[in-house]
Amino acid sequence: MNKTDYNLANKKWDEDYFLSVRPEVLGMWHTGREVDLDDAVQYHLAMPRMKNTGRILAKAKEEGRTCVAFRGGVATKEGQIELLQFLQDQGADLLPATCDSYTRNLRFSDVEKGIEESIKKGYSVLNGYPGVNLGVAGNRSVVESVRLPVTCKHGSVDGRLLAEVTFAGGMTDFNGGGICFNVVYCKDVPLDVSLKNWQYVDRLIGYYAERGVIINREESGALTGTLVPPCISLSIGIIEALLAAEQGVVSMDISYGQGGNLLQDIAAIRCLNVLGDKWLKKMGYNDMVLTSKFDQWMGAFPYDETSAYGVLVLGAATAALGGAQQTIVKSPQEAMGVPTKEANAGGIRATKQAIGMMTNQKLGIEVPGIEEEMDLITQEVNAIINTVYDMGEGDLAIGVVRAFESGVLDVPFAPSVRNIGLAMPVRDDRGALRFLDFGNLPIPEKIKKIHRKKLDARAKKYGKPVDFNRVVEDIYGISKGYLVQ
Amino acid sequence: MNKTDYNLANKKWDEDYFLSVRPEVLGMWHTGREVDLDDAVQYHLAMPRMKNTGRILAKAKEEGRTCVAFRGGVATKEGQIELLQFLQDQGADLLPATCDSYTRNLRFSDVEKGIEESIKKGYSVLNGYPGVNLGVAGNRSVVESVRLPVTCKHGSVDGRLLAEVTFAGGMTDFNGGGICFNVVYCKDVPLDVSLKNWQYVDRLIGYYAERGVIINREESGALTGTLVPPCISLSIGIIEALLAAEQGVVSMDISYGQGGNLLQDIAAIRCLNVLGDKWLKKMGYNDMVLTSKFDQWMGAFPYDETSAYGVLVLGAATAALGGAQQTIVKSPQEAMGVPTKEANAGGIRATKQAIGMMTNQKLGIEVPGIEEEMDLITQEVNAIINTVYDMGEGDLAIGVVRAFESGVLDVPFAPSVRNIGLAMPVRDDRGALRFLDFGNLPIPEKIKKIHRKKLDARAKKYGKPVDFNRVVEDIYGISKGYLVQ
Amino acid sequence: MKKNRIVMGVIGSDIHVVGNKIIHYALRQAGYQVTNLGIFNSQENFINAAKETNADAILVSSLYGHAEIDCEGMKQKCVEAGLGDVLLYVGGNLMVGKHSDEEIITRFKGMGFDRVGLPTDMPENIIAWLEEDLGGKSETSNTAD
Amino acid sequence: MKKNRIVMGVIGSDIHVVGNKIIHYALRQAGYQVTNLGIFNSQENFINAAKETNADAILVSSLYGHAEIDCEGMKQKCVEAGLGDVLLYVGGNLMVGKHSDEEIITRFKGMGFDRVGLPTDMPENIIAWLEEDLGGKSETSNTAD
Ligand code: B12
Ligand code: B12
Repeated sequence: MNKTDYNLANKKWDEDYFLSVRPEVLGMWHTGREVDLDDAVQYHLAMPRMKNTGRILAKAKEEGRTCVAFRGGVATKEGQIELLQFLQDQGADLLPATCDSYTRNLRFSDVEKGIEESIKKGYSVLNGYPGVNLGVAGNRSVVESVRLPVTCKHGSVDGRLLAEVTFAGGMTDFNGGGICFNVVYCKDVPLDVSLKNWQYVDRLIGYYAERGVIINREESGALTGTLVPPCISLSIGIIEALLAAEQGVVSMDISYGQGGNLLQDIAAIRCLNVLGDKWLKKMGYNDMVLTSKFDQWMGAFPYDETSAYGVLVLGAATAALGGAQQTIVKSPQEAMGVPTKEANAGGIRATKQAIGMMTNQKLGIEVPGIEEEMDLITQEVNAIINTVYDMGEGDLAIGVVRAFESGVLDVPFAPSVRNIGLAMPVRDDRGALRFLDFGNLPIPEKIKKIHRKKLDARAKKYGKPVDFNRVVEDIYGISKGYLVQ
Repeated sequence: MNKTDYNLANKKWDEDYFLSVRPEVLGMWHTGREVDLDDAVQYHLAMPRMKNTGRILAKAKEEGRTCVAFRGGVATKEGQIELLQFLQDQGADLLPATCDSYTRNLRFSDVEKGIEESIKKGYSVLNGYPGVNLGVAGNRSVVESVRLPVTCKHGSVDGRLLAEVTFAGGMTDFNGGGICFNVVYCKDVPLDVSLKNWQYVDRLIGYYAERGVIINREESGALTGTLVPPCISLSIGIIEALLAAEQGVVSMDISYGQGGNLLQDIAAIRCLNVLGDKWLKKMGYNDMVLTSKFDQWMGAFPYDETSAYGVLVLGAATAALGGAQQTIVKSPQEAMGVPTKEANAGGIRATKQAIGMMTNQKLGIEVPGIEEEMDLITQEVNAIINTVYDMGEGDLAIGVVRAFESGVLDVPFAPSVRNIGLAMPVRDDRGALRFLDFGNLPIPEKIKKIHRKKLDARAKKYGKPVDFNRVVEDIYGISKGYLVQ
Repeated sequence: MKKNRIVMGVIGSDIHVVGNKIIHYALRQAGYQVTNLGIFNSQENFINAAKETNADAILVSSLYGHAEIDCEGMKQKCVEAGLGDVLLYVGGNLMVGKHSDEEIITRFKGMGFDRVGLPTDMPENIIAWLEEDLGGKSETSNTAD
Repeated sequence: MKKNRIVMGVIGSDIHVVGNKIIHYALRQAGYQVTNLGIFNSQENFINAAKETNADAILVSSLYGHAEIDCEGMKQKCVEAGLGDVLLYVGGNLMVGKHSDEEIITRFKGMGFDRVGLPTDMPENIIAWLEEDLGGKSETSNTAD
């Protein structure tokens, strides 16, 4: 939304206003003209009831099951179909169409060249799926080729056209958010711009919802994937859910990425549902079905494929023990480059095995270590979200903009200059993620003390001062075969 | 020991008696004549101090570290050296020489043919390492080719000559036991025969110990590897430790095989050390350093290699979380056949990764579920061992013979007709191993009730009666991707 | 008379008995009359038991990797003993190391076995083979054996 | 004057910045004067910054898989801008999919890069390369930059 008179506020867009903005969005590339909302609604209503991400996740929540999903996208329709059919057969529960970087950056004519070249060369020169350029019909032919629902994954700060085209194309899930896809995927985009873009996407989903079509919003709480402590992921995830709920989104999953400490990770997964539901209710959003997603380790992976299985199987087990509704699988080739479909299949099968063995063994608050972590996370997240509301004088969207300016929201290792970058994470003696520096995060003093105590324990146990050198070590740790040393 | 006037009793053999039996043992195959105990003691004393399994395990216990070991043996010296050097480089902490089935059955002339044919054909036609036939010098050249200590693994009910030759050959660890290697590896050998054979082995180790040479005894508590509940493994392991201690063994590890339920497995690992130490002390054996070993899932594996990683990585994580001093790695090719050395390396590297990430996160009695399981295991094991002592009127060895006759000791799925085979295990609602039928195990009634309650919970949860059909399902479960269904 | 008499067991110095016990249980449930020799059997054990019980099929298990050696010439011995018409099955982990399914099946069919079972073969499908090869589904009975 | 002026950054539409931050930290600790352009840089950004700061080396990072496209012709542009003598390094996950290390290194050396870093290359060894190529170890200082 480049020029608009609508000022940022956390308030549901009038349908009229929303419809008045659409033509500009649909005009960004010629495939936008193919989108007809009435037809799209009818198309979705005619799809099999359970070929819907939101419904599958809601059912998983009911049954205590963990669905297996992955990332993957290639430049051609045929290639994507082949990939998805193959991995559907390998046991995936949810399918992706992960978009390429040009699509993310709205460089649709470059995409066009990429598609042509990919067809000519016989392999994908794009690093993902060109969701916009394939148009409504193209997306539908992908969606129709498989039994399972398809999620549009990307990292675009402006996913408006992508949402329009892929929803009309039959996809039932869209990932990202105005916060996570700004600070993690941009260099210098103002927060209000990205938040407005996502209000559009959320309002579009709300429009479908009002007509009986559930499109799920998948938030990306793993963020930079690099030592992100639970309170950061959860605060942002819950805020994105609150913002989405306001625009009428009724199905959403928020997420957290494997940190490596089992009890902390389980606590974080448990808090996704518990805290998220609490905040939605507190703010009066009673219609949203909130589910939880757990990303297998998103940071640097070991280069060796079998060691990589070590990492991702632990992630799978954690997801099941914590009762996440979904886990996003890494492949054994994560450290090397975009995985082959066989490598993705390996990740899926190993994950299915671990989930199958762990799903009846859920752990929760009855474990003292998990209870303690849940308590810490709850206090931290509440402190952060309350401060954000305060800064916005009750308006959450405005609060977010101000919170990033001041560092009340702060994502470690984010590339954006809009992110203050003062908070610095590091592992404690058991490998749990704490803060070396809290920056301006509004964490209560008594909790800061607990973090410091745990870092002292690390310093004592390993005989090395806990300073920035430990942060560097921790960034590499898992890729070298350890959590904390 | 086929003919002897020495009646079975749990009493340390006089050195004279021991030495008088030796010639018969050494005469079983010509390489026995190469064994010279004085020379062997000198050879061991000259070896690097830490090239010793017992010392490495004792250090691991002190440091809270989990060593990685595996199984592997081929028909030729050169082949074995290549295997061990390769896997030493891949990160193993302890090395094996797993013997072939002919060696186990004392068919040394068949072994001779097997070695010749293996050399001729260029691949191993024996399913293991011919420890006896290679002689003292042969074993020494294997031991000297590597940096790490070597364990002689086998499944022989009469490992006396094998022990003599491999100890003189420089190996510092010997696995098995008079109970575990009888009922699991024989069809019809009387318990007193196998117990006497192992008294010989233990007395030989004691002889070395008296001269300052530590040879470790590694018990095989995973037994049939198929749904063996902790109380069976632990009772037998602790009894074998008590019997070994009597003959002068000062370093021993007892073991338990992954069952699949995380909390039960951790509880079992914890109990290995805690209960084992308690019984040794109680019976007045204060010199033994007891360590714990955790076998990765010993039952049927998934055929698919990546799913197999799922199973073995969970095993690795469990070993580290439970604080076992050693884990025995499975390979991703377990279900197919004897693994290639690359497959073994894969298992080792994935295991190292998982241990590296979990080693600082140990869980124990502070977790209520673990405490409850430890309590159950403790009561069950104490009941069994006390009954065995009672049956032997204070003599443990005699107690063991009578306990097997009556089913007070009973190993599920054992092939031996000397094992009564009435106790039948099955999983509960969380996949923990319980008894469908206790047979004649002397388990207190109040504990039997707890088992039954947990099986009722399974029946209710899955809507299927818990009967022998569930046992069959559970045998296949992990190989098909689940623990309990 | 229905063809439902089975002799089964594990051959050689092999102690793997779990599959043996499970197949035994399933066959019994499916109404077969089973003579289970357990572990540690020679070819002669199987042949003698088959003669004594007038068996319709012999089921040989081998898991430990020595099946090729242990089963060599077994079909011929059966023929010599007048058991040429008795079905001869083998199954388990038949070869040392990783081999393709086809390779294993071809090898053992070549040795005269009518059916070759792999670790992925469930009792149900072994029974289905028997029913196919012995002609007609046998009545289910829990009292047999 | 010691050769220790570095221009570094991530090229193209790539947002992977962790390696960039870590290398920056290590270079600074090792006494280099670093101009870090962050993410989203064109070839021109690097060249202009190198001219302005009179840089001794340019370190280009690319992780997201488009390095071949993004780096095409960069060496030539450097030469044209009179920076033919400035060291030119590239590193990261340089190609889409799984390729052998040699293949990647050969490909990018062929494009005129003096050193090609892989994800397994640690900051220490990048610094070792710089010291070798720039001649002589630079003094350690924490105040530089
Ligand atoms: C459990 C097990 C053990 C237990 C056995 C306990 C017992 N009492 O049975 C223990 C731990 C004691 C053990 C010991 C050994 N084992 Co073991 N073991 C296994 C394991 C993990 C599972 C076997 C099992 O119980 N499967 C479940 C049952 C239900 O299935 P099954 O036996 O395969 O039977 C099914 C099919 O094969 C088929 N089938 C079987 N028989 C028949 C017959 C017919 C006619 C037909 C049609 C079908 C059929 O149908 C059955 C039902 O579905 C396998 C590997 C695997 N599969 O995962 C290794 C395995 C069989 N063992 C192996 C080896 C080498 C050994 C040892 C020699 C070495 C050692 N570790 O010490 C010793 C054996 C010593 C000896 N003299 O035999 C190897 C064999 C190698 C090979 N063939 O190339 C395997 C494959 C493991 C490996 N990859 O190395 N083992
Ligand atoms: C963390 C991560 C992310 C984070 C990035 C957070 C951030 N702010 O940086 C998030 C989750 C946001 C992310 C997003 C994406 N990622 Co990413 N990511 C990774 C991951 C897991 C680790 C990267 C990392 O931080 N490593 C740790 C740092 C310290 O090491 P490094 O960056 O490699 O740098 C070292 C070396 O490479 C070398 N080096 C680096 N630069 C230079 C320069 C010179 C001159 C020299 C000599 C050496 C050198 O030295 C450094 C220090 O040791 C890698 C896979 C892996 N390696 O395990 C994938 C990976 C790089 N990502 C990948 C992809 C495809 C993406 C996405 C396009 C797709 C997606 N998942 O949405 C988006 C990117 C969108 C975009 N426009 O760029 C691919 C790249 C594919 C390829 N090259 O073929 C990888 C390889 C994963 C994979 N297998 O698919 N990613």
